[in-house]
Amino acid sequence: MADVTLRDVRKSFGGLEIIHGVDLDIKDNEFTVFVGPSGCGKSTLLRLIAGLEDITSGEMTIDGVRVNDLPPKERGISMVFQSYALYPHMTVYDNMAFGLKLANSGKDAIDAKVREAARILQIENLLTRKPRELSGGQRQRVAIGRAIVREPKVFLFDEPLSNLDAALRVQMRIELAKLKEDLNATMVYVTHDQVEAMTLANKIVVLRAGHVEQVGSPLELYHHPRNLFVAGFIGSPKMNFIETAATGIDRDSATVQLPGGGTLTVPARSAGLAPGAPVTLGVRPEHLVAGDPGSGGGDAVMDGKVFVVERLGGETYCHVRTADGQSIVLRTGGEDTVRPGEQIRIGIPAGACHLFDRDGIALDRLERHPMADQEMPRHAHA
Amino acid sequence: MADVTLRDVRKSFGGLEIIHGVDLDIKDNEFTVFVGPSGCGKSTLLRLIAGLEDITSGEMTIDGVRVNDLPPKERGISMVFQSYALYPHMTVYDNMAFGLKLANSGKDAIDAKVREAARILQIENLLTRKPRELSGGQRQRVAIGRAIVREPKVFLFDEPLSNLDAALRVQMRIELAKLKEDLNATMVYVTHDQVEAMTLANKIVVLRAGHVEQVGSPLELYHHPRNLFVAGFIGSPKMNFIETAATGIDRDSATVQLPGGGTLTVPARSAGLAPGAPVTLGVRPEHLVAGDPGSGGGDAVMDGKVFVVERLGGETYCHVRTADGQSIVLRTGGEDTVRPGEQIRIGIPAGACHLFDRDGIALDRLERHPMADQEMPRHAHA
Amino acid sequence: QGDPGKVAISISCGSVGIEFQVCRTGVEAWAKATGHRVQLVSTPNDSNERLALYQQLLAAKSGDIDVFQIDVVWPGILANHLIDLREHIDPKMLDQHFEAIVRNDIVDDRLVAMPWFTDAGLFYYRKDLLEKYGRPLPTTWQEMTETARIIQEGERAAGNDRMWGFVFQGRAFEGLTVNALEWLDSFNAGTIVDEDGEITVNNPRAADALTLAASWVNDIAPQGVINYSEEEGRGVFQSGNAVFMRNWPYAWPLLNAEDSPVRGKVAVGQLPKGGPDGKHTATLGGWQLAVSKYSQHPEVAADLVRYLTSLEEQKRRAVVGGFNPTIDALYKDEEVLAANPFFGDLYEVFVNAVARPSRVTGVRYNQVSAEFWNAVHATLSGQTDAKTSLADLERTLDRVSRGGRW
Amino acid sequence: MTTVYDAGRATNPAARGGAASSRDSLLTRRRRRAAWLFLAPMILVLALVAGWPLLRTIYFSFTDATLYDLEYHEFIGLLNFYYLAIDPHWWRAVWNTVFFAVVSVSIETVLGMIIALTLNAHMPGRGLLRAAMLIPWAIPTVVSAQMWGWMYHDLYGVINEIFLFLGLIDQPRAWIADPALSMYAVIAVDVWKTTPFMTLLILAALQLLPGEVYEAARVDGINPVKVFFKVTLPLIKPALMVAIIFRTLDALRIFDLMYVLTGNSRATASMSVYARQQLVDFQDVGYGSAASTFLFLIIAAFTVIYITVGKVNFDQGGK
Amino acid sequence: MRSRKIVGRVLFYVLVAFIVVYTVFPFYWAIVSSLKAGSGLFQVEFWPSNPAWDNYVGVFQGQPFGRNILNSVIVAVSVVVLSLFIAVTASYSLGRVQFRGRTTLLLVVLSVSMFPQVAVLSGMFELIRWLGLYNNLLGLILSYMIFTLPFTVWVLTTFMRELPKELEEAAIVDGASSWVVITRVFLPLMGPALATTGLLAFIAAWNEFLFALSFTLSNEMRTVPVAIALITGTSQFELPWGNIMAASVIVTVPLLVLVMIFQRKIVSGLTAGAVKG
Ligand SMILES: Nc1ncnc2c1ncn2[C@@H]1O[C@H](COP(=O)(O)OP(=O)(O)OP(=O)(O)O)[C@@H](O)[C@H]1O
Ligand SMILES: Nc1ncnc2c1ncn2[C@@H]1O[C@H](COP(=O)(O)OP(=O)(O)OP(=O)(O)O)[C@@H](O)[C@H]1O
Ligand SMILES: [Mg+2]
Ligand SMILES: [Mg+2]
Repeated sequence: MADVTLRDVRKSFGGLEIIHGVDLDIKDNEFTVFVGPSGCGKSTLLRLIAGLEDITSGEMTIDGVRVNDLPPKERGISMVFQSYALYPHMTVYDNMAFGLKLANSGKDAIDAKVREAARILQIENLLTRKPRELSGGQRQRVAIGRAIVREPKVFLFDEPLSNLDAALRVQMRIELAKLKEDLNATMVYVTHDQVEAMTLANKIVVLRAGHVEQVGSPLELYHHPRNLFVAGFIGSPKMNFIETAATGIDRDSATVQLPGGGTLTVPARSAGLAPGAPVTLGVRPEHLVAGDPGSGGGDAVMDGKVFVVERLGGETYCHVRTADGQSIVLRTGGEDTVRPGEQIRIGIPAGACHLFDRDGIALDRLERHPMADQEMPRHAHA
Repeated sequence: MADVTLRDVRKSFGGLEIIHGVDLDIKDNEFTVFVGPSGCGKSTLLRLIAGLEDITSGEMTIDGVRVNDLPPKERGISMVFQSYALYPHMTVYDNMAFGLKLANSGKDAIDAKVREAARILQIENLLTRKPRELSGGQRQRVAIGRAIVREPKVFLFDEPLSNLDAALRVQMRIELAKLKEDLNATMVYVTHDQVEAMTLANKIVVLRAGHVEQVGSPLELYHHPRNLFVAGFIGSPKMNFIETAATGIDRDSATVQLPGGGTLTVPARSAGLAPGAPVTLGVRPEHLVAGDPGSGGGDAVMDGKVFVVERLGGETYCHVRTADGQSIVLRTGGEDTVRPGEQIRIGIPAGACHLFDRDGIALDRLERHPMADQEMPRHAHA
Repeated sequence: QGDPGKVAISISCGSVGIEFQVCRTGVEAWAKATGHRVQLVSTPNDSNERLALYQQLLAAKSGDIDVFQIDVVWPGILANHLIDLREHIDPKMLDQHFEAIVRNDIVDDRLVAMPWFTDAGLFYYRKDLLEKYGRPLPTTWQEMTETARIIQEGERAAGNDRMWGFVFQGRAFEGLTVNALEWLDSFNAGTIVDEDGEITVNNPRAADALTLAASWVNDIAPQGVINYSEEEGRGVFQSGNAVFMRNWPYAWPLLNAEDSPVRGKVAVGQLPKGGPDGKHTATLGGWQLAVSKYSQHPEVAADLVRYLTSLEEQKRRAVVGGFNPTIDALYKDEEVLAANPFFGDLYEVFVNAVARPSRVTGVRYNQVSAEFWNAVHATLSGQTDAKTSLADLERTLDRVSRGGRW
Repeated sequence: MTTVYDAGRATNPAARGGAASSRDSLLTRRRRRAAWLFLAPMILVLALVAGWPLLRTIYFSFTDATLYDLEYHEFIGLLNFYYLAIDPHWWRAVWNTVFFAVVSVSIETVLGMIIALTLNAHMPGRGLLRAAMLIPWAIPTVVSAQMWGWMYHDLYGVINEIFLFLGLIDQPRAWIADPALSMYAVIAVDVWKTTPFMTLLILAALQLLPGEVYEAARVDGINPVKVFFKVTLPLIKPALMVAIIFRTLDALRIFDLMYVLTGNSRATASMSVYARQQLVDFQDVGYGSAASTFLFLIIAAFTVIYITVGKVNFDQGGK
Repeated sequence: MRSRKIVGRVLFYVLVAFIVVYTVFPFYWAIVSSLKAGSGLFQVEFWPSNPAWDNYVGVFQGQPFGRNILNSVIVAVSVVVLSLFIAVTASYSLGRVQFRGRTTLLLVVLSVSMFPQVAVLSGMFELIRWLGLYNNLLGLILSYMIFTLPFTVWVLTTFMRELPKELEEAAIVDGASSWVVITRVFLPLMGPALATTGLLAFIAAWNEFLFALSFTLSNEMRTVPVAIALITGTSQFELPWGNIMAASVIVTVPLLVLVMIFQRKIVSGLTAGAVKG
C-alpha cells in the first residue's frame, strides 16, 4: 500500500513560489513519470517527496502516513540521482551497504541484501571496485542497487539515464522496465526524454512552471492531450499546429478552414465554441498522408510546397510550407522520394485531428481512443 | 574550390597514436559530418584540419595548398566550438568583430560584415548584449556569426548543438541546413547525434578508434553499410543482428538458417563464403513485418514471443525473443495492439536484409538501393 | 627532592658561547658549595629583545627567573621590580667596585643591582699601517680623520680598493647611542640629559661632534656603516679593510684568533678626544646582577649574586673569559693582566667611562635612547644637519619627559 | 527560509532571516542545530584569541597603561590618539607602510602575471619550474630577511659584487643602511618572497579560463599580446582584484621583514613596527595600543571597501 | 616563419631561465654561504672551494637548535591538526547549511583573517598570561589559531560548497546524520583540500615570528624563526652569518620538500579556494 498522495503541495524558494499547489495520487506499485520543460519543477517535486526539501504548505502522505515533517530516512523512500552520487571513496559493496550499516543492520543481513541486489543487477563481479573504475552504465546500476537494498516503499529517480550515451540509454531503459516488474514497488521517475516517459510510465505527469498540466497514461496523453502545451510536448516529431478559425460549429463537430481554401470537419465537442472563433488545429506528423497534387487522402487536403526533406533512412520528415506560409511536418516512409521544391498535397484524416480553443484548451474528441484508457501491459512477466 | 584533402594523416599524443592514417577528400561546398563513438577521434581530426593541433605525419591541403605548417588563421577556416567559446566580456557585436578588428579591416567594412551576418542569423537585436545575457540557441547563433564574418573557405563545427535542449536542437538543425544553402561553403561537422548526421550531411565519415570505417552519403551508409560497426551505428533503433550460419551459398545469394528453423535466401555477393560459415544476418526494425503466428509476410518467417512493448504513440517498438533466445526489435505502427507475452510471427523481406561474414564485413548487396547513390537534395533553394 | 631548606634558583646570564660557559661554571660552584640547585635560563642575546622579555616577565609578576643579568642602562627601567640588595650585601664588599657603576645601580636610594662585569668603548687600530705611513696614534677625532684619510687613500692606491679609514656602530640601535654619546662627551657636550633631568643635548658642541661624525660617512667610513652593529664593523676591520675601529673589548681575542688576517697587527687604545680641549671618553657598558621582587627565595638569590660578583669569581671570569672586572683591585692582578695585557693600560678608561642617562630617565630611557639614536642616524645618513636634528630631538625629549619631569 | 540546502545556489536575500522557523521541518531544525554545534568550537576559539585581545587593545588605547604595570592605568580618553596624530614618526610609518604596500604589490602583480603566464604555457619541466618558483614562498620571512641581509651586505654582499660586475653600479652601495635605498631593498625582498603567492593566485585563475576561447582566438589569428590584453586580462580581472586586495591587506600589516632586515629604522619602519616598538620596547601599552587600533581601523576600512566595492558574494565567492 | 618561431622559443626560455635564477639564487647563496667557514665567508665566491660543515655543527652547539626545530614541529603540527579539526566541522556548517547569521559569521571570519597581529599583541599577551601559557608551546598553538583558523575555515568552506549536493543527499536518504556525512562521506573526499590547507597552515605556523618572539621566554621554548633571528655567536656581539645561513637552510629544507610534494595540489587547492574566496 505504498501510495503517495500530494494535496495542494506548494514550495517557495525565498519567497518565490516554484510549485503552485500540486494535487497528485500515486498508486501503489505504479510507475509515475514527471515530464516537463527544463526548470518546470520536476526535480523539486521529486525532492519534496523525498524530504530533501520541506514543503512550504500542503499535505503529503506516503503509505497513508503524513510525512510533511519526516526526515528522508523515515519516509521509506530511496532515491537515484542524475549524477548517481555514489560515494567515490567506497567500493561498490560499501556504497550499497552504507545505509544499512548506518541503520545497524546485522552484518549477515547486510551481506545477504547487498548480494541479492547485486545479483538482480548483474554487478556481482564489480563489488570490490571503486566507482571511478566503472563505466556509466555500471555506475547507474550501482546507484540503483544502493536504492534497492534499502527495500523502500517508493523509489525516486531523477533523470537517471541522462548521463548515458544513446545506446546504453536504450539498454538501461529496458532493464529499468524489467526491474520495475521484478521489484513490484512504487516508482516516481523524472525525465525530459519523450521515449523514456512513453515507454516506462504507467502514468505521466506533465508539469509546466510548477503546475500540473495533465496526468494520465502515456497513450491518453498522446491521444487526448488536454491542451496545446501537452499536445506539443508529447510526441516526436512535435504535433503540427495550424492556426485557423472555426467556420461551422456543431455540437459534436467543428468545421475549420484549411490553408489553401479547403475545410475540414473535426469530430469534437465544440459546444462552447463561437462561430468564427479562432482555433488551433492539431495533427501529428505521422497521421498526415502525403500524395501528389491532385490525388488525396484523408478527409481533406491541403496543398503545399516541400522545403526541407530530412531522410533518416527508416523514415523521412518532410517539411512543407502551406499556402498561408505555415510550416507543417509530415512523417513518411524511408523510401519516400519526395524532393524539396515539389508541390505536394497533404491528406488530413479528420479522426486524427485535435482542436484547441483560443485559450489552448483541447475540445474533447468525440471518440476516446481505444488504447487511451486501458492499462496497456508492456512486459511479459518472467 | 575550397576542398580539403587528407592523405595518410596521423596524429599521436605523446607517443600514442590516436588517428591512424586517415585519407579523406572533402569536396568544395560539401557538408561532411564526422560521426563515431565517444573518443574515436572526431574532435581531434577536426582540430587537425583547423590547425589547432599539428599533424604527426601525412599531408593535408585546403584549397589545393599544403597547410601542414600553416597556423589556423592562414588556413582560411573558421570554427564553431561545442562550448561556443564566446569572449564572455565582449558584446555580441565585439565578439563578431574582434577577429576583423585585429586584422585591421576598415571600420565600415567590419560593420557591414557584422550586420550582414547578424541579419542572416536574425540576431540583429542582440548585438549589444553580453554572452551571459543570451539563451543557448542565441549563443550558438553568435558563435556561428563569428565564424561567418571571417568569410572562411571552410567552416568547422564541433558538436555545435550538443548543449541545446531537444526542441531547440531540432530548430537549430534546420537553420544550419538553411545556412549551408545560403553560404555555399565547405562545412565539416562533428556530432554524435544520428539524426543530425543523417539530415545535415552530404557525406558522412564514420570513425572508429582513429580509423575511417566508411565514407558515404547518409543513405548509402543506411542501405549499404560496409561492416557490422557502421550497420549498428547508423539507424535508430539499431539494426537487428541475428547470429546464424550460411547453409546454401550461391554466387549472388546465400541461404541462411533462421532461429526456429526457417531459412532465408538473401541476395548478396556471397562468393567468398564457405558453406556452413557463420554469418550475421542484419535487418532493420522498420523492415520487419509483424503478424499473427500462422500468417506471414516477407520472404521468410520467424516465430517469437513478445517480451517488451514500447508504445511511443506514433510508433511501437516490439521486443521479441526468438526460439533460440536472441532478441529482436520490430518497429510497428502506433495503433498496434500487440501485447507482451503474445507469440508473434515476424516476416523478413529478403531484399532488406544484410549479410556480414565472420569478420563483420558486409557482403555486397545484389542491388544498390536507388537512393543510396544519387545526391538527394534536401532543401528548396530560396 | 633534595634537602629541605635547599631551594632551586633560576638565573639568566647570557645564552650562548663563552659567556654562558663561564657563567655556568660559576653558578655550579656556588650550587655545590651551598647545596641549592640552580637552573640557567637562556635568553635572547640581543639586548633589546632581552629587555623586552624581562619586562614582560616582570610585568607578569612571574617568579620564573630569580636572578637577572641586566644591562648597565636598565636599572632605572626595571628598578620597581627588583629588590634592594643593600640588605644582603656587605657595604665593604660594595666599596671594592667602581664607584661610577655602583652609583648607576642605585635607584631611588635602593641598590637594585650588583656590578658584574663592565665594558667600555675601545679604540682599535692597525699599528702596522700607522707605522707604514709614519703616523702617530691620533689623539683627537680630527687627527683620526686626517690619518684615516691618508692611510685609506694610500692603501687604495696600493690596490686595496676596499680600504676604509674608520668603522663604528652606526646602525639605528642602542649601539649608536653609545657611540654618539662618546663623541658628544669627548667634545664636552654632555650626556643628553644631565643628572638633574635637564635636557642638555641641544648645544653647539654636540652639533660640532655630530657634524664631524657625519662627515666620516662615505669619506673615511663606508656608507654601510650607518647600518653596522658591532659585528659588521669587526668583519671589515678583521678582514683588514679598516684602519680604525670603535668596539668593545670582546673584539680583542677575536682579532687575534688563529685565522684572523689581522692577527698581531692590531693595538688598542683610548678613544680620541673631541679636539684639544676635549677628553677621552668611553661609554660605560657592562652587566649587573639583580634579584627579582617576585622571587620565592630572595635571600638565596641574593647570596648567589653576592657570590658571582665577588672578587674571586670576577677574577676567574677575567682570566677565563676576558670579562672586565668591576673591581679596582683586579686591574693590578698579575694573573688577570697576563691574560688581558691591555687591562692595565686601559684601567682609566673603564673607571672613567661615562654612563648613559638611564638612571635619571628611568623607565623612559629606552625611548630617550631611541629618539637620540634616530636623531644621530638622521644626521649620519645626511637627511638632516646636526643642528636641526638636535633641535628636533630636544623638542621630542621635552614631550617624552613631560617637560623634563621624567 | 525553509531550504534544507543552499549549496552553490544563490538565495534571495529578502527571505533570509524571515519568520519561517515555525514551518521548518524536523530535518531542517536538526541540521541547523547541528550546524551551530559544529560552529561552537570555532566561535569559541576565535572569540578567545581574536575577539578578546582586540577588545583589550581597543580598551587600552584609551588608557595610559604601561607594560611594566598593566593593572594600574587611568582612562585618558583620546589623548593617545592626539599624541599619535601629532607624532611625525607615526606619519612617517604610515607613509612607509602605504608606499611599501603600493609599490611592492604593483611589482608583484606585474611580475606574478608574467611568471604565471610562463608557467601556464605548455612546456617540458613545467612542474620543476613551478616548484622552483615556490621556493621563496616556502622560506620563512625571518630566514629570507636574514638571507637577503647577508646578500645586501655593503662589503661582503653578493649583490654588490654582481652589480659591480654587471656595471650597474660603480661602487658598493649600502643597500639597507642608506635611507634612500633601504625601502627599495625591503621591497625587493618582499617582491621576491611574495611574488610566488601572487603567481599562484593568478595561475589558479588562468587555469580556470575556458580553453576553447583561446582556440577561438587562435583561429581568429589574434596575436598573443593582443589576446592577453583583450581576452586574458579582462577575464582574470575579478580574480586578480581579489589577489591584489588580499596582498595589499597583507602588506599593510607587514612586520617581520622590516624588523629583521632593518630593525626599528625609521626609514623603513611600518605601522606594525612602530606599534610594536611603542608597545614592547617603550612599554607604552596605551600609546602602542592606540597605534595598533589605528592600524586595525585602516585595515578594517580597507576590508569594508573591498567587500562593498568588490561585491563579495558569500555564496558564490568573490566575483 | 620557422626562424621567428625559434627566436620566440629562445626568448621564452631566456625568460624562464631568468625567473629560475631570480627565485632560486638567494637560497642557493644561503647554501653556499653556509658551507664557508671562518673568514672564507667574507670572500665572494660562487662555489665553495672547500665546503665545510662547521656552520651546521655550530648551529646545534651554539643554541638548543634541535629543540627549536622540535618546538616548531610540535607547534606547527598541532596548529594544523587543531585548526583543521575545528575548521572541517565549522566549514560544513558555513558551506552547506543555511541559517541565520551565516553571512555575518563568514564576514567575521574574513575580517579576523585580516587582523594585524600587533593589534592584538597586548591583549593576547594578557590572555596567554591569564591562561598560564606564557613561555609554553600551548600558548603559541592557541595564539596561532588567530591566523590559521580563519584561513582554513575560509578555504575549506569553499571546498565544502563545491562538493556535490547529491552526495550529501544520498547520504541523508541513507539515514546519515550531519556528523556521519562529515566524517564518513566528506572527510575522505576532502583529502586533497585538507592537504592543501594543512600545508598552507603549516607554513604559516612554521614561519610565524611576532607571537613566537613575544610569548616565549627561554631559548628552549623558542621556535625556529625566532631562534634564527636571535642567533648569536660565541660572544654577545658576534653575528655569525655562517651559522645563520646554515640554520636557514636547515629549516627551509623540510618546507621545500613539502612544497615540492604538494605543489600541484597547492594550485588546485587555490583554484577552489583563494581565488574564489
Ligand atoms: N534551492 C533552490 N533555490 C532557489 N530556486 C530553486 C532551488 N531549486 C530549484 N529552484 C528553482 O526552481 C525551479 C524548478 O527547478 P527544478 O530543478 O525543479 O527544475 P527541473 O524541472 O528539474 O528542471 P531540469 O529539467 O532542468 O532539471 C527552477 O526555476 C529553479 O531555478
Ligand atoms: N591533447 C590530448 N592529449 C592526449 N590525448 C588526447 C588529447 N586530445 C584527445 N586525446 C585522446 O584522443 C582520443 C580522441 O579524442 P577526441 O576528443 O578526438 O574524441 P571524440 O571523438 O571527439 O570524442 P567525443 O565524442 O567524446 O568528443 C581520446 O582517446 C582522447 O583521450
Ligand atoms: Mg531537474
Ligand atoms: Mg569531441
